[in-house]
This record gives sequence, structure tokens and C-alpha cells, in this order.
Amino acid sequence: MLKRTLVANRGEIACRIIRACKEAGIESVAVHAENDAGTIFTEIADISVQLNGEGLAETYLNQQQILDVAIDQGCDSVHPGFGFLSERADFAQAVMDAGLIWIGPSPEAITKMGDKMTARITMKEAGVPVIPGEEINGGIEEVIEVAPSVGYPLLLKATAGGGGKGMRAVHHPDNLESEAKAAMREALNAFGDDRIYIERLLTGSRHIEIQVLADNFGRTIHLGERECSVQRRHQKVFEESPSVALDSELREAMGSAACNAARAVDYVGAGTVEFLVTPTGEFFFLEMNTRIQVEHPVTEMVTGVDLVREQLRIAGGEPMSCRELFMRGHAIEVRLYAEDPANNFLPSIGPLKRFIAPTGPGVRLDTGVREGDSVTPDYDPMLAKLIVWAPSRKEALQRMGRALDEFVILGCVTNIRFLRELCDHPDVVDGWTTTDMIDRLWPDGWNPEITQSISDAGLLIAAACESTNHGKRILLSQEISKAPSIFSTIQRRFP
Amino acid sequence: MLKRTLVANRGEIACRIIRACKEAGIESVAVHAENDAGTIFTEIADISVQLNGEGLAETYLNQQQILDVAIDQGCDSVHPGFGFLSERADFAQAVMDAGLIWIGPSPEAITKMGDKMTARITMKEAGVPVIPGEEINGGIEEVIEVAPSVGYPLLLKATAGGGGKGMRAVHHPDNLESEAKAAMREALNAFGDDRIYIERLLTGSRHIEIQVLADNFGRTIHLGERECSVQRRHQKVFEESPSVALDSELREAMGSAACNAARAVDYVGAGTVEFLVTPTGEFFFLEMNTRIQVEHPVTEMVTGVDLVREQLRIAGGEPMSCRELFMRGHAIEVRLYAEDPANNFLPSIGPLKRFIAPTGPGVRLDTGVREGDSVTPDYDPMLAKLIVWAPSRKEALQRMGRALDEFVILGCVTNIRFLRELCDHPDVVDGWTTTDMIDRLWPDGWNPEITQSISDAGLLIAAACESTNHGKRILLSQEISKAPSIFSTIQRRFP
Amino acid sequence: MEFKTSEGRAEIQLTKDGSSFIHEGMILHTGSDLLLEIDGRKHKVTATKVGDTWWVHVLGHTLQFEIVEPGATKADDDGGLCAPMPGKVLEVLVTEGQSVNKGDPLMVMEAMKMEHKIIAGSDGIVETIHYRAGDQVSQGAELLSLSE
Amino acid sequence: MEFKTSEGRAEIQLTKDGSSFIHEGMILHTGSDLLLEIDGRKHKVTATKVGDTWWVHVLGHTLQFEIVEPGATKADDDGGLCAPMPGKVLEVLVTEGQSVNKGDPLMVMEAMKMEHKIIAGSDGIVETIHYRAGDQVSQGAELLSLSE
Repeated sequence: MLKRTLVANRGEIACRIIRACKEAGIESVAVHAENDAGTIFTEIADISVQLNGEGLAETYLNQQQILDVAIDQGCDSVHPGFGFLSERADFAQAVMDAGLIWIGPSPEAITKMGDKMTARITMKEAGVPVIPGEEINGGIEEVIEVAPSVGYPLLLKATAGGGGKGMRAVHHPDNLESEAKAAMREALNAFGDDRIYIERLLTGSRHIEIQVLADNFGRTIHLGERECSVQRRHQKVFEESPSVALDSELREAMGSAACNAARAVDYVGAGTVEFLVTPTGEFFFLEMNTRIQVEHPVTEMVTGVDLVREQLRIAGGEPMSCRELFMRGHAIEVRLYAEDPANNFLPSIGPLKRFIAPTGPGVRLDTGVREGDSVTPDYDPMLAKLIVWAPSRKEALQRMGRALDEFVILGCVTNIRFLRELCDHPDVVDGWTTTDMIDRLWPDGWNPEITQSISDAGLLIAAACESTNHGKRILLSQEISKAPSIFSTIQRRFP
Repeated sequence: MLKRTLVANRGEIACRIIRACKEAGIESVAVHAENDAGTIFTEIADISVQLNGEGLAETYLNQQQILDVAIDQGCDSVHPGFGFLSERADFAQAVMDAGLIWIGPSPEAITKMGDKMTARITMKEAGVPVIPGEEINGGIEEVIEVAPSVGYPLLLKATAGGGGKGMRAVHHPDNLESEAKAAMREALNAFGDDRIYIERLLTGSRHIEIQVLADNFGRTIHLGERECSVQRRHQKVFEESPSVALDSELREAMGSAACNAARAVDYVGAGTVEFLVTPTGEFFFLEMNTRIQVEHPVTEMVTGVDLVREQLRIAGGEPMSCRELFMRGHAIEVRLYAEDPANNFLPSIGPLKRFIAPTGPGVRLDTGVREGDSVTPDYDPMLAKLIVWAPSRKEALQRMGRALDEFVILGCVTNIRFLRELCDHPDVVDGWTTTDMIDRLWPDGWNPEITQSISDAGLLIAAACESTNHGKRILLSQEISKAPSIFSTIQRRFP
Repeated sequence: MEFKTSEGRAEIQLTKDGSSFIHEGMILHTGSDLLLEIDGRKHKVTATKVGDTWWVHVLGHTLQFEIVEPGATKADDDGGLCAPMPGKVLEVLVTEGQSVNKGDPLMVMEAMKMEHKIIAGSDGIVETIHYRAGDQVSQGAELLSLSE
Repeated sequence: MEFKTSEGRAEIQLTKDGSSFIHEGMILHTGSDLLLEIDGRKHKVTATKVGDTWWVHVLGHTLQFEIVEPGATKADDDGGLCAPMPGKVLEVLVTEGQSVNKGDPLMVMEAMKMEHKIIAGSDGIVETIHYRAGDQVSQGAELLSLSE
């Protein structure tokens, strides 16, 4: 069993991992940049160590410094979370070379899956279907040369990347050169590697991924699917399980393809195999994420498996504890971004002066922030994930709508209202979710439907608050009755 | 389907019902006493109506006034929650006579189960095993006459009651008279009826109850058990499902006895049949609660059934939506009371100056209060229920411990620390939970284990805070960076 | 600085270092958040003041520290028996002038929907009974006084 | 009282009745909580002020109202193109003196780990370019100015 784990991440996923460690009786060590001091994850960790330096490269991406902290603090293991160093095979190797346990798959598995070209070849050999496409090594000239054979619309992706960064869709040859340059530049900035991959964009498809789990005792299982088709800027905003597009036959076919994919690289731990599923029910391997994923809670809620706890268990040398797959009910996750959906989802910043989270049955909030924190431009704009579970998809959508109605964030523009309207949209209600859905529904961009009555109400509230200086008074307006002192009753007994 | 429901309750259960209504698309009308104005349930209801009068009798127990509000506000139904009017057959009848739907079983079923003597006879006839005991109609003299034949230790209970009020254990004949008088007085005050019931106290037993659900389409099912053995002052503090004491055979036997009990009174809706289970595995009918119960969330979390939503569905004339019973993992609920466990669980009052709730996966908080509220002596001291789910009992206890460690309440004494130590107690960890457990473990009362180092730390903190005037400064110490105005970007586009 | 705690009285001399305070090898860092450092590890703690009492949440424990003003006396510690919370007197079990032993029940009160007995903390004679059955009493009200 | 909103400017004359305010048939009750009454139904609303802007949460919508001081001009609405958030200039696509058309890309910025194009809001001539590729810019900094 693990004894002390360094969590090489921040925000909500760091909180998630630290809490899992606490529950498993494992001590947690958080590392944080100076501008993250005092945020939730640094407080709930058993030990918090501030990293020297500024910017991602000197802090959360600084392999040597993080490894030094792990050794200094007597850690026996490192959990990378997602993003940052989670898919860096060299870091996994360095952790292992230092005699620590890497909570993730082997560096070889990361390398094979991290390089899209190698992954593609490996998958082909394992009999997993892949999308036609080409890798570019020869710069912009090769892009121009290869593009016609792939055909439009096409997609440019960072070979080293993930998470939508460096990803661009090109619908017309005229835009190819500028978009390819931008994609290469973003790839270089984000991953230190400007190679890109060009592939046919399958429109009208669904993004459906399979969660897998493998231990060192020969078991590799899948935990059903997550549909993550609803995306803006190639980043997921709405994820659910099960997918309306899968029946048990297709689920088993995809699940067994995913297990084959994992076995082909001797995978150990939690991972996700992403597929595109066409309207006709064909599926193609997209990529494998060799780490825990942002949207893992939806799988946890329908399968009853604690994925992060299983990661800790497997890394500690125990067999996974979960039994056969049993999916129950329906779970939906929405990603709460600091961004302005009415302005092309441009990231926003500001203080979280009010942050009132929804509660109630079947509602889970994985948050890295709380009231009083500030959203800065230093990090990814994802603030939190709101997840609901209910017996049926219809009830889950109703519950999500109710929870979003209760959610109040003031001081920073967020996508709450966009997500709220999404839950009520007939295409979402009917399950017509495809990867091009947001562009299809709002070709000229989304704008909130604000009635005259809402505007008038807002104006009234703003004006009344301004004139009464609202919020400057003491919060607790009721008279504070003095609590009964424990001293006054201590010499008496009340049987 | 129901359209508008009056919720005749307050606090956390009112919140629970109102949220279920919202999710089901039913409008909710809250009624509240003046001193509950501004609490959560009055704010989340679609409509809130203040009741005239003071004290319970003039407000939450005032049948006529509540019924008048329901009619005035165009409600088609009334949900009574638990406590208050939930087991008043006359109120159920009055609601129905006014042409409204009563969200609960028929007045006849309530009457038959509400009177312990009738319930006992009905159960005997239905073949459900009952505990030997006698009803008292002849006042204190009859108590003294009957007690020897029942034997000591014995239990005095209000015939009309429930929830531990008017319930007293008598271990020695010397205390019989004073305890019986007190029990009768409490029964009169709480239920307007001073009849009591005297029965043998089965020591070393477990309190295990079966949740049942019945619709108007001929289905009566059970949803497994809840073990609620851990009690102080005859009130539950720690509830879980499944019980370690039940195997599938005993579960089926008790489940089918519970369904028989429900069928014997033509039961419709959600109800609970309580049993005492002896160390040898015999079980005896205790009583049936003809309403939703405080601890219903543990059943919801292991079975995946939304019990309150099913109540609304059944009352609206639809069949229940749940399929066959499938229990998964383990759920535990603890009741958060404003009380001092180190002073014989005496209720406490005070302002909730800080109320920081735990979050994270598998954690559910059903709360009626929030930071800034005050705990007054006007109502039951239960503030909230903290419920966790995890794949196994061991993991659920670990998760509950973690959640309780995160829970901060300042300004009012609560039982948080008591609950925290309970989760770690070997008897709880091993499942040796019996109804006399708290007296057995802490015969001289419970006291927190506070080390010298904790006391010193507390003193340091108090002194430092006093000298720095902590908390008087502005909460947001970081510079408030002005949020990007939506106006400054509106004439530009960022594709 | 002096405080009353459930264990009695406690005095503390604070050592200050910038915005940090030191006591028994522990360091409290003050700022918008409070961080307690023990053996090099920092723990978030929470504190708030209600009336004269500091409520402190530290490592899963909630403690109370009532400020004792320098020079204050302990005058209110003996004599009267006060209502621990608002409620109603149900029964008075003694009469004025009656002598009682430590542990004897004196009065029955109803509060928070439950009955509570008020019990003599020491042997003595009932001097004055301030309330009768049926009376409403507010928190802290002296119910009766005993002479020793 | 005058506010700037996403729809333009809005003026309001408040009608006050005790601690309540009335506008367009709606009543706002102020106190420690804010309750908005529409057609006899009360809804909890939340509001807070950040800088000169009131943020309002009402019936699931979040709105912003920037206070316009009486007599203030709209001077900052035209001319300069400002950085919408702190970030880094990646590429400058125009030169000083160049004439551009509405919609032309002028600059590429990186912020929040993504690239953003700065686009001309109207036809004009590039007057001054204040930053070069590689420069860090703070929020609100004028990046370049266009003459019309």
C-alpha cells in the first residue's frame, strides 16, 4: 500500500486526488505555484510545498523541482492528475528511476499512445479500427501537399497534444496555411513540439469514449462509455453516461476494442480510449488518454466504481476491487468555465465575489475554487465540474437544470446560463448530440435569451442596491444571541 | 401528474421535497412560521407563504391554516414530510375532503399503524411477528400493575408518537412512577394524547427497518434495509444500508414481512416497517412509519431509487418507475444535531457564524441551514444530515471520517466530533452496532479526546485572533481586479 | 491573556514574529486565512468570535475560549441555578426553605421539545424560587438560588 | 440613475416605499436578503458590486450593470484597441500607416493558453502600434490605435 503521495497538479483534480488519499489512509503532499497559495487543494493536503519560479514551465511543468520535493518529503509515489505532466513518459521514467511509484501506466505505454502516429500503427496491429489520416513531419509545405488526399473538412491536431489545444478545423483550402501555422505554433507553445497530424473531419459523428482499468494481476476491464460529443473550441462541455447511441451490443464491441487497445500496450491503471462513432454506428479509434480524465465522475456515478481510489489501489500493488460492470441510471457532467459564451467562449477573469453552489440529492460538485478566490489568466479557465445522477436520462437533465438554476457566481463571467439552456434544448433532450452540435445550433454564436422582464428586474435590483449600498452592512442581521457557554452548565447535570 | 404541491414542513426535509418538485416540473408552495423567514426552504420554493401565529400549534401543526393556504394558492396536493402533520389521519382526511391529493397513504392506513395497539393486532393477523407488551389506558395505576408481567428492563412509549419523544427506558421498579409520569406528560405535549405503551426492552438488539413502496397499480415492493441501531436518547444518530447483520435470506424474509405489513393496511406510497432484530437473528415488528423517513437517503444511495420523486409519481397516479431491487455499495448517514454530546446530548443554540460543509465524491449533505442562520430553541435540534456512499462499508466509513474532518461549524455546539469518533470506534468498524451501544461504550457519558497539543493550539489561535482582531478585516484580501467588462469587447471579435 | 475553557482557566503569553505567533513550539500564521504550523506542517484552522468567546476549529476539534478581562472576578460561578436555554418550567419539585442534597432534582424544564431536570450541584437550602410551573424563562435566567 | 449594459445605456427612476423599490410592476424588498416580487411571487436574488459594476443574479440569469456617473462621457468607446485580458503578443500582422478594413486581423495574442486574433472593428489607418511580438501586455492596455 502507498504511504505518502505527491500530487503533481492543482485545482479541482488535485482536490479529488487528495480526498481519495485521505480516505485510503495515504498522506498527500501538494505542490503549488505562489499564485495558488491558499486555494483549496493546498489547504486540504497534509503537506503543501510552494514551488519556486513563475509560469507553468518553472512550476507545474518543472519535472526536476517536483521530483526533488517528492524525495525531500519522503513520498513513495506521484499522482500526476490530468494535463501538466500526466502524459510525459520522461517524467514517469524519472519518477521510477528515483525509486518512487508512478501512479499511471508505464512510460512505454505513455509513449506508444502519446505519439499519435505510433498509437495509430499499434492500434491497427491490434485490430482496432482507425480514421484515415497522415502525420506531418515536413512543415507547412507537407501540410499543403498532403491535405488534398485527406480531403475537406479536415482537422489539424498537435501530435504531442490533447485537450483541444493546437487543434483547428479547416473547411476550405484558402484557410489551410494560416490555420496550420497557428496550430503548429500553439502545439510548440503548449507541448514543446510543433508536429501536427492531419485527418479527415467526420461531421455528424459522436465522441464516445470507453473507460478502462487494468491491474497487475492480469485483469483488464472496461467500465462502459461516456459520450462527450458536445464541445466548443474542440473542448468538451457536456458529458454523459450511458450514451443514447449505444446499445449493449455496440457497447460490448467498443468495450472489447478498448480492452484490446489497452492490452496492446500492456496498460496498467485507469485510461480512456476515445472513439468517433458515425451516424451509421461505425466506430474509429481517436486516441488513448493514459491518465485519469476530467469527465471520470460520470463513470463513477453510473458504475459505482471509485476510479481514483482504484488507481491508488492498483499502484499500491493490490488487485482492483471492482467486480463485473453494472451500469445504473444516468449521469451528466457539465464543465463550468470562466468564459463568455456570448462572446465566442472567450475566457474571462475576475474575483469570485459570490460563489453559491447547488446542493441536494444526486448532485456532486468537484470544485477547485470557492467564494473569495480570483480567476486569473494564469491557468485553464475550467473552475469546477457539476455532475448529477438520476435514475433516467430525463430525470438527470431535470436535475441538472435545477442545480444550474441554484448556482450563483458573481464577479466573473461564466458559462452557467449557456449550460442551463443546453439542458433544455430539444436536440439535447432528444439525444441528438454530435461533435458539431454547438456550431449547428448557434451558427452565429450563442446569446442568452433575456426577456424584457428579466432586464427590467436586473436594472431595478442594480439601482436599488446602488442606492442602499447593499452588501456593505454586516452579513448577520439577526441579533447574535450568545451561545450557551459550556461553563455555565458544567456543574449541573441534565439527565 | 401533480401541478402544484404545498409542502407542510420546514428545514432540510422541506428543501428535499421542494427540489424534487422542481425536478419533476411541479410548482412548490412553502408555508413557514415568522421565525423561519429567510431560511433556505422558503427561498427555493416557488411560492412562500408566512403562517400567522406563534409556536408549533399555531403554525406547522395548524391544520386549518395550512389547508386554507393550499386552497388559496391553488395547490392540487399536500406533502407533509415527516414529523408535524405527517401521521395525522385527520389532516390527511381533511386534505382529501378539500379535493386535494394527500401525498401519503390513506387516513385508514395511518390510523391503523399510528395506534400501536391496532397496529399490533393488525400485524399479528397478517402473520408478522410482534414483541410482547401492553397498552395502558388506565393511567399511572395501570402502569404499576402491568409492569411486573412485562418485566425489566422495559420501555415506555407514547402510543400516538414516534421519533423518540415520550420514550423512556426503565431499568428498575423504583423509577417506574416518575418516568411514566414524564413519558405521559411528554406524550401529551408532543401529540395531544397521553396514552403510553409498555413493552419489554430487548437489549443487545439491532434496530433494522425495511423501506417499502407501493403504487396504485398493484405493486408493493421493498427496497432493502436500513440499520439504525446507533441511538442516543432513543433517537437515531447513525444509519446505514446494508446492515452487516443481514444476509440475503434474512433480508428477503424481513422484506416480505414488511410487504405483508403494508398490504395488510392497503398501503400506498413510501413507508417504513421497523423491526428489532435479536442477536440470534429473530425479528419483531416495532412499528410502521407511514411517511418518508429522516434516513431515506441511505436507501436512495444504495438502491438508486429517488424515493421522494416516486412519492410524487405515485400520488400523481402514475406507476412507480423503479425496477427490481439492486443494492450496490454501502451508504451511511449521520445526523448533525445542535447538541452537546459531552453534556448528555443536551440541545444547544447559537448563531451559525461559520458553516463550512464538506464536499467531494460520494458525499451528500441534506441541510436546512447555512452560514448566517441561527439555531433557536423553537424547533428540533437536527440541523442537517450528512450521507456518504462508497463501494464498501470500510470505504464508506473512511469517507464519512474524511467528510466530518472537513466540516466546520462555529457558534453553536454540535455533535460533529462525537460522530467523527464514532466512525473510528472499533465496535462501529466491526459492525457491533446495537441499540444500547452508546450507553455500553460510554457509560459515564462521552467526552472528546483532546490532547494537550490540541488545547495548546486552540489557546494559541484564540489569543492570536484576539490580539489581531481576526475576521474584522475585509474577507477578500487579494486586490479585486476589475472583471473584463463585456462592453469593452463587444465591438471587436475574437474568432 | 487569560481565557476560560472547559478545563478551567488558561493563561498565555504570546510571542509575536511579524504576522506569526508562537506558542509551545507551534506557529500560527495569520492573514486572510489562518495556518497552524506543527513540526513543519501547515494546517488550515478556522476561528470566529461570538460575544466574548472565540470558537476555534483545529484538526477536527471545535474548542471554545471565553475571554477573561484582566481583573475580572469569578463572581457568577456559585449560588444561582440558571436556565441553560429558553424554555418553560413544567414542575417545581422543592419549596423555599427546604434543604436539599447534591444531586436532588429541583425543577423540571421543557426546552427544545424535551424535558430536562435541574439538579442541585451541591448540598444546601433552597432560598428563593423565581419561577412557577408554566412560566416561560429566557436563557440564563436564574431559576432558584441555593444557600450553602 | 444611469447604467451601461450589454444592450447599451439604461436609465431608471426608482420609486421607493420603505425598504422596497418599485419598477415596471415589480417590487424589490431589500434587507439582509434581496427578494424580488413579481405577480405576488417572491424570488431570492443576489447582487454584488465589483468596481463600478453591479453583478445581479435573477431567475437563473446573471447580468451586469456598470454605473454611469451623471455627466460622464463616452470617450473611451472609440479609437484604441485594448487587450481584453493579460497575455502576450505573438504576432503583429500590420505596420503603422497601413490602411485596414473592418474585420482585418491586426494582431495575434496569447492568453489563457489560447490564441486570439485582434480584429479591426472598423475601416481605418493604423496610427500607432504599442507592442511588439513577445511583449507581455496587461489587461486593458491599448495595443494599437486606428484613425478613421
